[in-house]
Amino acid sequence: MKISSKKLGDYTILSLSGILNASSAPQLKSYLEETDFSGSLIIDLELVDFLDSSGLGILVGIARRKKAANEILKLANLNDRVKKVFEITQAYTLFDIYDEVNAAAE
Amino acid sequence: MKTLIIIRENAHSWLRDTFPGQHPLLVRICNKSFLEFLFDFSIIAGAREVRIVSDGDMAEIRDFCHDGGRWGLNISYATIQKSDTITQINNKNRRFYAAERIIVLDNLLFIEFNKNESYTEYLASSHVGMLLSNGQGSVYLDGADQQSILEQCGSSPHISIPELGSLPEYFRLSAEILRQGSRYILPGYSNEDGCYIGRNVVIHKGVEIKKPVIIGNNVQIMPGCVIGPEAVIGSTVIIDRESLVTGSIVMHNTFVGEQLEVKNKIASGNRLMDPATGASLQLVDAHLLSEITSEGTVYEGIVRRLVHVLAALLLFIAQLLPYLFLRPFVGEPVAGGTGHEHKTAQLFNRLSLDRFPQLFRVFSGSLRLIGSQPAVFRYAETEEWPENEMDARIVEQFCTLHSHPFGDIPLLLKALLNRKESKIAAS
Amino acid sequence: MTPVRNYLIDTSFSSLPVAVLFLNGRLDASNCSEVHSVFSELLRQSTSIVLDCTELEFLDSSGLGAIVSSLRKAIEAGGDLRLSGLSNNVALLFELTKAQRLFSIYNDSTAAVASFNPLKPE
Amino acid sequence: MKHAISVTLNADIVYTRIASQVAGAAAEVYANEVGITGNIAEFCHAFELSVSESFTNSVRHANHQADGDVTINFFTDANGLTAVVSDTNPEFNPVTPPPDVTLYPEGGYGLFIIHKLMDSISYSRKKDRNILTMTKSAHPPAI
Repeated sequence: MKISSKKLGDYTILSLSGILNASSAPQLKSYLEETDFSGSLIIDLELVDFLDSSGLGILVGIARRKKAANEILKLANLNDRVKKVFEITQAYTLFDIYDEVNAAAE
Repeated sequence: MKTLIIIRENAHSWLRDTFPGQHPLLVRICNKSFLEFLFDFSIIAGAREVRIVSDGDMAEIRDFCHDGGRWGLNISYATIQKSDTITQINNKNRRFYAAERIIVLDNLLFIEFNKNESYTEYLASSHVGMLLSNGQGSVYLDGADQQSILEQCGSSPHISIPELGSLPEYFRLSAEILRQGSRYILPGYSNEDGCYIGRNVVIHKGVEIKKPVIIGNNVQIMPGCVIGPEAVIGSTVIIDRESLVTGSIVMHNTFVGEQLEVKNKIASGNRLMDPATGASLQLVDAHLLSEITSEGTVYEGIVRRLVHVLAALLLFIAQLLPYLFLRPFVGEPVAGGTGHEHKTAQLFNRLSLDRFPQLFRVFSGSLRLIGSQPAVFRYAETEEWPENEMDARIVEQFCTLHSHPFGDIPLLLKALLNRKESKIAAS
Repeated sequence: MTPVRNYLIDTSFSSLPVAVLFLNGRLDASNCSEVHSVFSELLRQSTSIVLDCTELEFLDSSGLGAIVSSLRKAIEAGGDLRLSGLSNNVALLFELTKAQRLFSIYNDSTAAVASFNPLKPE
Repeated sequence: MKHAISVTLNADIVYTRIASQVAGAAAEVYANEVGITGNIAEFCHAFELSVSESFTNSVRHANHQADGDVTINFFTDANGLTAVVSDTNPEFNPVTPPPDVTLYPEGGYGLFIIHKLMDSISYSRKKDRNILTMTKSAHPPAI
């Protein structure tokens, strides 16, 4: 899994691509611990074509920290397979989910 | 032109109470779900792309609609938060909006429209913003404000949101939709105005159909019934002999008994509701009103066969000796034997020994032990009252639809008992 | 819990005694036989009977059958059985089975009893 | 898909991808061969994700077992396509309460996802192996 981040206005855009499953989840976990993501964050999942419960768990962890710090978190570009995981677990209720990154950054 | 349908999870709780276990938008009115009427409006307005967004669970909606191919629509889904404003919803669905004019149906169950009028210009040329609202649901236009080349078109087509927040209002709207059937796309074949009949509908002789009437699929209307005017009969429904259904709604999977009068009521499964008084009665008497459970699954077929073979085995053991003992005394089972043999033949039949040879066919699986024709024992024999073949068929229809594998055992005992009391001529 | 609480002979309204029978709770297949026995015994004292159903919460077709057969007995004895205080739910069953056509039904028992009074114009 | 397919992998999280890919491929072959009702992509995804979750679950509970293995068998019958995931771990309880998302849980989704995506699940224990059997039917009963 490839991870990159950039700034867009006062948002940080964290872009993930590839497989986010139990095998690649630790890689994202350590990346998040090493990097400072305070402030408003948008996670772009456009290039994520497979998400499992471990990947979901990490995203929910981010949501919890953002909520605790009263900071904004948005997800963007979820394809149907990724959306399905959020829906069947009801995790969608924890996230603001956008079609596109720039609409999220408005 | 596209349509965005916003479903608020906590809305329409009155519908959840009245028709539990169903998503409010999938509840039917005039035999068609609310959502499908919204799809019809969208199609008539020229919007083939539809997105359904909800702040609640959409599994049921997704399973019902899939990608919308069934209606020639392209349906996508998205989730929103309970607190989202219209602008936030717009932002979250930006790719769907994509500089198009969007008809937003927010928290709506039904829109009154007329399929013979044209809505495309009217909706395209109206300005962005609220078009209609009744305080609960609303229709508004969003997305690109088309500097339309068309001026504001002449008269606006008929479009309104009915009051729909209680059972009486549901009941009144249902009757109104049926009365104005030509404005909507009502399901069923309609060879004449005000009459819509579904597939696989059997209307027996002596039945009177008074328009306007709509009947769903897989429906049996037994002889002597009067249906209508203003009757909505759902799918998989049986209306038994000489019953009257007028100004009423019989929801799907409902059995209405014999010589009854359903007038200005709603019958759903074994529940009878009076929209006028709000009264609701859960009937325990299956012969009056009951729910028709759907056909058994593969699993039930296998279990049923097992139950039948086991019961046949027990019967075989119980009847073996009496059969061997009495059989020689009973000539060919000729009806009306005289004197001594007659009495033995009668005893022979009353113990159902005449059916003994057929048990082997149950073991081989070629014949059911009990069921509708053909079977060793017919469901009709579990009741005393059937006089003719028609009565027998009704009992069997009712039993088949309501039967489950283990239910066959008490029915078998009843059949054996009836034959013992020889209430039924030794047929 | 017997479906029939008690009954009283009310003679204040009219010359002939009118019996008021109170039904309460559930009247179904399990206890409708009690109505038969109480009713036939009551019939010996008065053939004008009012069945007060204000406290009747649930009725099934066996219960309804018991009430209809009581009506038949009352008529055979030259009297009548009138109902009062039917709740909306119970009325649903009467309407469904068209049984409401067999009875004159009043809102409360006083009206029902009064209806037996030959002096009062119908 | 006439014959059963069998895959045996070391209980190592790195192989999760292989387990899910095999499941996805098996589902795709079956779906096209039998012609399922509903969306094929959704059917394959359901299988891919469920087997992946089950495999991950087995690896997680293998913890210190050096030579632990996870075997996945696929076969088809009247009920649809079935995957049987078995491992050498100690017994586990396949029925888990649904995660309460309001608590922002980071775990406990795996088995719940399987319950949601598959039409039937059964757990058994044979010769000290956990056997998790998951079936998705080709023609789920319509509403």
